[in-house]
Amino acid sequence: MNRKERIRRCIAKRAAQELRDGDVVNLGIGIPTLVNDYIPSEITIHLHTENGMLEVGPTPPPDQADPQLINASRQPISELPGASYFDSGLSFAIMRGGHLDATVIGALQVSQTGDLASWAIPGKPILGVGGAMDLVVGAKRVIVATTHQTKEGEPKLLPKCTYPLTARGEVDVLVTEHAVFRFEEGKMILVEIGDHLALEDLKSITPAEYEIHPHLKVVNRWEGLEQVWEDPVEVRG
Amino acid sequence: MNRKERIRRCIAKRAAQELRDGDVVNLGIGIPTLVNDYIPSEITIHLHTENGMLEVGPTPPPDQADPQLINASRQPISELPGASYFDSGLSFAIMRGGHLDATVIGALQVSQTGDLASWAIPGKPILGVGGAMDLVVGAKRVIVATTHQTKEGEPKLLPKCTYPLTARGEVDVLVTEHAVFRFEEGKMILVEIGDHLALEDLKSITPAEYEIHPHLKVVNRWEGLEQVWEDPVEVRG
Amino acid sequence: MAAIRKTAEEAVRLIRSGSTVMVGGFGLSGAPMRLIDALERTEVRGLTVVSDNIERQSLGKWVQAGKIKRAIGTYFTTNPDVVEAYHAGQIEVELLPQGTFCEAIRAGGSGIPAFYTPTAAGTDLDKGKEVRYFDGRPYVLERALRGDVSLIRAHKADELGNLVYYKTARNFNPLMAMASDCVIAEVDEIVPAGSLDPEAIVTPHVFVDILVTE
Amino acid sequence: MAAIRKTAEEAVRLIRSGSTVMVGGFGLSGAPMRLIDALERTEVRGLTVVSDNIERQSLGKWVQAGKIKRAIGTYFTTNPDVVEAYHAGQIEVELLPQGTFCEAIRAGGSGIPAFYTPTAAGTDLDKGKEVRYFDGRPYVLERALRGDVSLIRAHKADELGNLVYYKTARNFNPLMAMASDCVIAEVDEIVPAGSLDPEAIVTPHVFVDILVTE
Repeated sequence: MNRKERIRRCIAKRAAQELRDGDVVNLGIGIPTLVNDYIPSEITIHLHTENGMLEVGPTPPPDQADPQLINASRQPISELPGASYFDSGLSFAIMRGGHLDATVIGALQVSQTGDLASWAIPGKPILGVGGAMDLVVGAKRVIVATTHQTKEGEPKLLPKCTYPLTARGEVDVLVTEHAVFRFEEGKMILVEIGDHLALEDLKSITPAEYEIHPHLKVVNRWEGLEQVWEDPVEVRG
Repeated sequence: MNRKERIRRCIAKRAAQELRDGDVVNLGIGIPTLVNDYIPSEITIHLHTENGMLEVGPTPPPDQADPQLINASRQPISELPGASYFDSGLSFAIMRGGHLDATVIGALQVSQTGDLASWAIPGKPILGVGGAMDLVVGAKRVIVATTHQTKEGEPKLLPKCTYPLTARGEVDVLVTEHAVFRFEEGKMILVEIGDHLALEDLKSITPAEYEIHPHLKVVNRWEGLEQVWEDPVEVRG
Repeated sequence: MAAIRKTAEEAVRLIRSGSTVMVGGFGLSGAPMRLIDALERTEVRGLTVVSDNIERQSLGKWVQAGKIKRAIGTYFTTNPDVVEAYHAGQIEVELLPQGTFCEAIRAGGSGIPAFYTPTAAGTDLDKGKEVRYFDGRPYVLERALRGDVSLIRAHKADELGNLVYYKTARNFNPLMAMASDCVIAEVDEIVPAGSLDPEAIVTPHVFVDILVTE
Repeated sequence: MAAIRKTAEEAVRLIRSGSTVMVGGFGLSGAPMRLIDALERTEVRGLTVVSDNIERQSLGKWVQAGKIKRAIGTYFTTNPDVVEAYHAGQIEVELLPQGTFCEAIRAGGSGIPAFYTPTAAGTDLDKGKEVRYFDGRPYVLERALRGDVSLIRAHKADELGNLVYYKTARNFNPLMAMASDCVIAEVDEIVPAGSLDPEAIVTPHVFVDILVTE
């Protein structure tokens, strides 16, 4: 597992802990897809995919993959007992109508007021919005799972998004490799920080303004995952 | 068969001739329900009922009636091969979305511009509108099947409806025991008259203004049904 | 959340006086009779009922028991008690064309707050509503309907709460399953997860909170 | 009208240059490949295509053949040919959020000319659209989508044209079956009327005009 993959898995593992027993959940493309590997064993979640299925099962072995049975990331999936199929109209009625307990979704940028930008970068030839807007506007809890910075080391957590928005003020929880933030009444609150970096280090890579929760947790974010660096400075790069 | 029933069947039989092979049709309550008994044997029609079924079959024998399998008139029905069940939402999408080839529906009043009043009488304790408005607004052809006058001998075919409307300008064909009218470009046109009454007799019981089609048909409306009167004067009573 | 099982009596205890309750069924076909009877035996009052009709033998019992403050539906004429209670000022009535009624419930369950429909434009039922022209034709703006609780009837449920229906008893039930905060489904039978055909499930379990059998 | 049978070649002859064509499928799952290929071999041009996406191996062939004037969908980024044709001014693109796309098609098939949705309010995709507040929250007015012809893919049809689908290949197909003047369904198999479970039919035959198999 390379460093990038370890970071992705660290984020996915922590995001999985935000889910609750019995939740019906839609996992977005990218890091959120990995969340399924880290669902705590004591809870059951029910996976929805927006192309029209509930009770999505694990990725099948390649020789059992059915090109007609795929998830929204277009990867082969399997069906669990109690699975159901429905058209995309009912699927988005589930999403937009507030019937999903949670969604875990990626981000390009998140603002301190809970705005999310996840579908377009100005100047890049992006011709797609997909289902993200409906997911974020409809799910009861929106859990963003993203690296703290871009590949180029640019900040993603900003006072205001500069990229086109997916939705305004809908983010409830934001999980990165360094920290966990909650959004309450328009405010961004740091509730957990990795013990691999100091509060000032976090501040220096987080232009968004946030409060620090009085019961801030300091945790080893890499427990169960191979440690990927010693020096928090490397984190910033 | 009493006189009233013979008149109802005369109307139903003529309305049935307006249907075309392959039509998907919804039959309203009352006289329209009888239309099913007079479908010409050379054509097949597909019956829809708005409480959620296509390919409605004939009334079952009483000992096979299933109280959960009913039509919109709440009468027991049966299912034909190729029947399907759906929720009321899809059923009304079929109706309002223009997917029914025709509906046959009753009337309290019809105006010369094709307005229909069929659900309420001022001053009477009517607390129901049901599915008629959606049927009439959505079906490709609206065939009204009604007695020419009320039980009390009041005219039903009027310059303007005085009862609350079901829909404006949606009637395509109007079948009574005396005549058949078509509505084209806002005009009411007499296309067929029974040979049991004269044009003046019809005029005298029809306050609506109508044109007479250049190829007006004069027909025996009672063929195959027992003749119910000799004197057209009785018709008016 | 997978659905949980309760008795009819336990289930209706979730309904508070003053709630909006959606009730499935067209006539007696597809009406959740056990739940209707169980609620009749409670002290709940002042309900807003969203139901196509109010048959004497089913929801009419709530009228008799003075539980209904307001009724939203399409056809109440079949029950003289409702007509009488309306004229006596005991029940408010809101009549919608049946297609609008369906669409408003589906919208309520689908996150759509309002929609335009051609139905009722130019009739008495567009009174007080916005009428707007699209492509030269008039349409009425209708608002979504939602309930606090839906009482529905299905044929079979699996353990998770997936539902299939029986013939024309399906009617409004799948729509009402989408449109309330709490959905209570009365079913004939509960079968193990995996025993219903995944292609034939009409109501996925995400919509269903409580299952009631005998 | 019960559906009639045609070959793919006969069926696509109904499509005229300049038409609006809805095409089912999410990626390659549920895409009507035989119909797509048959249309590629015609001289038809100037199409408006309503499709969630335009995969290189399916509708992308129409892009290559210069048949598409305008594309309405949700996610075209997966095909660089579309992105290139867009930037070269060869194809107009209208992007909708996927839920809005679905709802607009369903509305088009259901006689609903327009509806409000919370999705995209306050984003770039509400530009030029009416935004209206209901109960203090902003919603975007979206218009229905309709096609001249829908090309859809189902699993089995009965002789009348009733359709059932296969797993996630269902996706947009049942919606598009409602929303065009002419609906052409490519199916794996046609079975006698009465051999599909009436409770499991997803698309009643009233929506289907033409069936295409091998």
